[in-house]
Amino acid sequence: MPAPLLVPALVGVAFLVLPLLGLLIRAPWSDLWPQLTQPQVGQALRLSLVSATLATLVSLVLGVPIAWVLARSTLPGRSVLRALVTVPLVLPPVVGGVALFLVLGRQGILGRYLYEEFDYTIPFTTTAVVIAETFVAMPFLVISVEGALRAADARFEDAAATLGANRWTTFRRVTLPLVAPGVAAGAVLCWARALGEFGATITFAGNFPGTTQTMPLAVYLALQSNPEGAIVLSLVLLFVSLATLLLLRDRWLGRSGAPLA
Amino acid sequence: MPAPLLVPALVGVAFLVLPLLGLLIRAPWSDLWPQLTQPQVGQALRLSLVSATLATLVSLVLGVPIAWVLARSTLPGRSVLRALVTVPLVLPPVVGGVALFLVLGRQGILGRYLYEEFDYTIPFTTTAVVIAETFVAMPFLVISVEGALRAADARFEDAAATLGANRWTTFRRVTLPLVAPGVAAGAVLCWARALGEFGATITFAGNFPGTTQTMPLAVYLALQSNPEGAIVLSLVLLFVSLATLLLLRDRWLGRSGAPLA
Amino acid sequence: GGSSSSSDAASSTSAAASSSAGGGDLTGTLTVFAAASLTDVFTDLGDQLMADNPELTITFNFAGSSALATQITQGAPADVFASANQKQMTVVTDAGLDADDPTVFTENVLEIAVPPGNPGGITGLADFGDADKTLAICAPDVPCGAAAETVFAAAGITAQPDTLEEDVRAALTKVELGEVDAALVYASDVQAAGDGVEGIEFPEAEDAVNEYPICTLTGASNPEAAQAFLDLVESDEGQQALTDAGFRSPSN
Amino acid sequence: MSLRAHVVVQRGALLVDVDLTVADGEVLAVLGPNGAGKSTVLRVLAGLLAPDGGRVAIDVPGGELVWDGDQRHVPAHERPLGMVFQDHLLFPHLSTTDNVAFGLRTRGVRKAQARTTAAAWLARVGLAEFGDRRPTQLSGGQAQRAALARALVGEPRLLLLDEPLSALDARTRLTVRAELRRHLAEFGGCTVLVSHDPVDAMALADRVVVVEDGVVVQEGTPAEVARMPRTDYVARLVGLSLLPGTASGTRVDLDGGGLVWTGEEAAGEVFVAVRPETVSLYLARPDGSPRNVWALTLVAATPHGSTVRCDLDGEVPLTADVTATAFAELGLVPGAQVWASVKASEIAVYPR
Amino acid sequence: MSLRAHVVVQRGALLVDVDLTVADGEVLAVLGPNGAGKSTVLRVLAGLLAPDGGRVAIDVPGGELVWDGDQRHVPAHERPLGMVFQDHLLFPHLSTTDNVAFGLRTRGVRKAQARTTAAAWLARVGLAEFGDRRPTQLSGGQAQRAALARALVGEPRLLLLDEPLSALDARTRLTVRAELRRHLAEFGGCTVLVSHDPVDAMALADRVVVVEDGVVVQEGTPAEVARMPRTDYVARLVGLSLLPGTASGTRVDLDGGGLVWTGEEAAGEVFVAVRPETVSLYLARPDGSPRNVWALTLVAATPHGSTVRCDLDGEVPLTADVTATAFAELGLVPGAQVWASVKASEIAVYPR
Ligand SMILES: Nc1ncnc2c1ncn2[C@@H]1O[C@H](COP(=O)(O)OP(=O)(O)OP(=O)(O)O)[C@@H](O)[C@H]1O
Ligand SMILES: Nc1ncnc2c1ncn2[C@@H]1O[C@H](COP(=O)(O)OP(=O)(O)OP(=O)(O)O)[C@@H](O)[C@H]1O
Ligand SMILES: [Mg+2]
Ligand SMILES: [Mg+2]
Repeated sequence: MPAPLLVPALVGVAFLVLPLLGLLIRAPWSDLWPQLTQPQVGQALRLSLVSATLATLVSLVLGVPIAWVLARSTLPGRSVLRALVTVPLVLPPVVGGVALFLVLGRQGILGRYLYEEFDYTIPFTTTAVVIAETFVAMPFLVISVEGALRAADARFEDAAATLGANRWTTFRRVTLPLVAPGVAAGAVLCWARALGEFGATITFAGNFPGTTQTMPLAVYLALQSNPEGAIVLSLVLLFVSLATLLLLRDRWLGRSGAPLA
Repeated sequence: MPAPLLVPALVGVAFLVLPLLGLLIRAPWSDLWPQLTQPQVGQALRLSLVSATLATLVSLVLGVPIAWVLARSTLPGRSVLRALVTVPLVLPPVVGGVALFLVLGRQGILGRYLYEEFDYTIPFTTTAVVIAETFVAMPFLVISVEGALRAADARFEDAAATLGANRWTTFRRVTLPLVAPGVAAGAVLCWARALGEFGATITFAGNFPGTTQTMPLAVYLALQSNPEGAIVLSLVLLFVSLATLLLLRDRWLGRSGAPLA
Repeated sequence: GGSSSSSDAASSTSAAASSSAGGGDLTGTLTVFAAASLTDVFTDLGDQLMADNPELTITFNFAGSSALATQITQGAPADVFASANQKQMTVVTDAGLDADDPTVFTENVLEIAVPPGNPGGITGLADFGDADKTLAICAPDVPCGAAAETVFAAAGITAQPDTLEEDVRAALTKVELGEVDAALVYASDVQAAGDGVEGIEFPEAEDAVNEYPICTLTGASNPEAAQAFLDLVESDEGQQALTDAGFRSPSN
Repeated sequence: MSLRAHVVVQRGALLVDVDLTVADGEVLAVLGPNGAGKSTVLRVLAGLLAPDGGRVAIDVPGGELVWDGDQRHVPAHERPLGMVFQDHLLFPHLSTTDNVAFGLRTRGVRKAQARTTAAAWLARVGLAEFGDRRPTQLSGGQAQRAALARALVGEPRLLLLDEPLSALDARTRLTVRAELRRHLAEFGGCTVLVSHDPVDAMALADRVVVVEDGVVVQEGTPAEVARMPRTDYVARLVGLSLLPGTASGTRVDLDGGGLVWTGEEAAGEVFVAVRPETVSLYLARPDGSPRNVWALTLVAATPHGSTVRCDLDGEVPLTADVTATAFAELGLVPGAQVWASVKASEIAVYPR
Repeated sequence: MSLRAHVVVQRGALLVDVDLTVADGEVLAVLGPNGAGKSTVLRVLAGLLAPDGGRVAIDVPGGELVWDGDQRHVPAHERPLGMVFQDHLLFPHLSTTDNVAFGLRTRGVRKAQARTTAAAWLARVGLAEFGDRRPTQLSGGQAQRAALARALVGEPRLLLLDEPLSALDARTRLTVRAELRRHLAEFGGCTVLVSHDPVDAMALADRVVVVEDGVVVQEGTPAEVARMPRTDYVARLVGLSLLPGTASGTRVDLDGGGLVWTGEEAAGEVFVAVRPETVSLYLARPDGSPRNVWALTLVAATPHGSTVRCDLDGEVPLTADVTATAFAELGLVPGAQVWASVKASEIAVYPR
């Protein structure tokens, strides 16, 4: 293995892993069990996983088509569209939460109608958590899937067209499977970003145990009074999400475009 | 263009763009000029751009090799390695900042030596900002580049080997150009994430105008005292970063693996 | 622990008296929006009120006061708002969302927090003018920073901080980790940090007392329970709990 | 269904401008050198490349359906096509069977049924046991056969084949060619076949179009083209030497100098075609009946089964096939001077 | 440098076990049906696939250098190779010139110099004007020629060519083949050439190895292989009909029944080889000198230049080439009964 790759890779891994080691050494392990058995922690963990997963699913449904439009269509405004899609990446999440209020809040552009017609308000519900996470995390999916689509060989799509597949069938049965590793990578990024989402969620959805308090919010609160407990909580979040990723590993690594030998 | 793609794409774009519209409508434009001319804002903006760019460069240097090791090597522990690399994705950023202290702080595992031997401390310096941003943003780069590498056709690397290129040359002259769209996408994600970084930065680097106060920190503080001003500040950050991305557009979209027609 | 904690015998007797005030007939759901620094005290008080009123459910929404103020002005379903400063309460009252005038239910004063053993050898406020020391104070935009500016002005010290923290908690974390020699924080935070930090009181703190206002809101769905919670907080029992957590009773 | 196409398309520096008609049930072979524009024309017919001009239309009951031209461009997937690409393009994420079944599935055939039909087609091209493999696990020739099966399985009305047999080994080529011929004979649609192998073209095509530099240079039945090539490329392809000249009676004065006597009479500008096996070589000037005797130089000699192909240069550039034994006896080496003779009756002459 | 390789590798269900030696300056052709393992062997020789067993070694001054085996595996980039892949694999992100220059650059040649050399090689394969194009903008045949230039430019010691000419048109094939032959003649290294085209193999190779199902079934000079094929595949390839049988004197009893008289005497298990052009067809049993007369059925007839190739079945399965005129006169259709005769002196016989 070439040293110019191996050495930076080792340095990089050390850089990413050592802080975790520091946390592990420092964590008050004796607190672990009491923390874990607190009902609020279980609730927050469950809510985090469920809402991050829902946000990822919504992002896949809405984001993969956006990526396809950016990579494959010939619309004139594509570069502006791409720039707009990256907006939530750069917006500070708290401001993102405020922006969501302006659209979906009770006085928001759209939220007003919901409230007046159906007496329904989105903020401060679990739905709001999913929306806030989706808003913040979806661009990660869009950008990485677009990259994968651009790198993929479009001639296979020609072949599908000659076999009678319209663009939708081609997308579903050829393009998507071909870029599966890219979509998987994008989904992982999106899920992780949603799982760690804090600013937009606490602003737009509030911090109600059981309905909107996700793990990062719980960690934030714990930091106020019990910093060591907060570390334990974040390690719990960490291990659960790593376990999930490791379990899914075989799936998202399934296909590689490379031949076997 | 197929409706099953176009409709979700439109919904998705609306979802991402409407909140921005809300902000634009709501922003107190008359405040814009006074805000912009505040010296602190210029400072914070410059620091944000410089440190996010440096963090992206460091991430490229360290992260692309990690992605390569994950995608191409046959090391036994790769799946664990991949899981470890995703740690900073899920760790709440504030906890990430604490973790950085544990390693690089004055009392940290490594930082202690720096302090005792050279009387140098990393926290509260611009270096600390870059480190915090790199820690949080690098995994985005690694995961998306790994996805791109997996989707790329490894047979071109065989061809390079038969032409006398060792693995390093092959990487530099064949693999990297082939996955350029994926690396570009990863770098954009990394840069945007670094630009928006808040929690780890304020924890590990602190907040001092001119040396460690980046735009997200300035926005957050402004939110406490002057929410409308905060919106203006985040729009400034937004436009500057969008302008940067649009200017770079031609570069990161340069090559497409697809034939021209 | 923090040296500011004090317990006076009078409040503990009145705590027993007020516990019967609830009467156990409150029902429904009560939603309390409270500053994050009140998490532990309010959670305990809430548990107590729920124990007295089995039909009552209390949900808390703890966050930064400014986030809470934004949420309330955006129509959040809140019955009670307890802010960590007057400024964010003003945001709510300016919007006309307060059902009755806010009252100050507790106060907080600044204290110097140093790592255990005081490795930086901090003795008093004057050390904040020493550029060689690593020091954290709050940013002027947040209440503790405004208070810090006031005390430094009063003491005639030009502060030489290394970082302007976005909240007290962030400053305290750095003290706990030994990364700064001292930070200017609230007494209640020193108390909450337990053995992690040591507190040093200083006289100029009285120049910048931070007041916590509380009020019920116009949109309250459960005004009776809201009032009961307010009463509990202002009762001797509530005040004792706050005092135990390092706050102090309003001076007027 | 018959196809009438006038394809005009700019491709880099090359302007392709080709007229094609393929009748119902007809197989048209498109021959031409590398880079002539053959694949480009197929891409236009398939609807994968919008032409810059011209018109592509097919006959349907009750009239004509325009695919390209008149402001229309029917996309590829709405054209009832089967296509074999030059680099096969099997989907890497599907098994061989699923690759072949793909076209049936897009046209609504049930999964089980589609896979059964696909398996039958795989058997026909000799890949019965390879159905579960991924394309990356096939050899080059196996992949090409799978691509052929994939194009044929949907019973397309228009079949576009871009060198469908180039990677096949000699034996398989015979069976696959026979299979393809059987299929094409039954097949009611039109076929356009691009090939470099004249044998494929002759064996499979009803008509041949030769494209060079983007334009049609010759057209006719395989036999006509084989007998009377009109360009050097075609002559090479069918193994003749082509000499342009001017005829008067049985005498032809070649444009490059030199003189040829023919059996038939002709007049004006003509082509003279010489079959390599009719050329005899001698070390000394032969005396005898052949009136055509030329002194030439041996440029190259290539063994070729039991014969040796000799490239000759001089005033009448020729190719000669002589038996390996004869070649050995003559003891020729490149650069040697030889006498070549051809009977006038063996020489074809036809107007330019 | 000479190459000695014993390649053992499992590839899916196929066990490849092939012994090869290539002497200094020698060109070895590897022939074999699709899926025989030819590309697999080349990948092992290139160092791209680690073999499961065997040994690959080359001679160097003062001894032998082991590339595979004895616990060693020298990676591809340390082997002085040039390789043309079956699907060319030009780098899509580089211009044609830069593709060709790539091997020089990796070996430390300066950029300007490398591009000059590359341009010269592109000119030699007829791509002088295409240097600035991307590979996706080349036609199939142009891409293959660029791949060939890329493999040759580095002056490799071992040249591995996997069907380097399959996409070339007839004319280009001649010139590129001639260019390749010229290069190989000057070239001191070893060449292994995989091809389906017997003409390529015969024209370019000094020795031929025939691989079927992963094992070597015949080996020899092109002429030997062409004259005395040992398997059906080889016989087809060189255009002979191969009949195994048992000889006693000039009589051979075929394993499939039937009887053949030969000119030469032989004994024991033998192969009988019949050249298609020596077979004459009759509608009625002919009287005359040929002792070999069989009643057969016409299975298929393929036009083939000026002749028609007839596949015949019966106790002595044969292929016959008859002129198109004769074929037309006989009025044969598939299924017809015919009499075939061959002179005993035209029939080759050699031990199995
Ligand atoms: N995408 C493209 N952009 C520009 N020029 C192209 C493109 N594709 C092909 N060409 C050029 O157009 C010409 C015709 O190419 P085409 O592929 O049609 O040739 P072809 O007749 O199929 O040749 P071959 O027998 O080698 O496959 C060639 O000179 C080629 O270099
Ligand atoms: N990656 C692979 N995994 C498993 N089996 C494979 C793989 N690649 C090829 N094979 C199989 O190994 C056998 C030999 O393949 P190889 O490519 O060596 O054949 P070949 O002789 O080059 O054939 P062709 O003339 O068609 O190119 C084939 O049956 C093929 O299906
Ligand atoms: Mg072509
Ligand atoms: Mg092969």
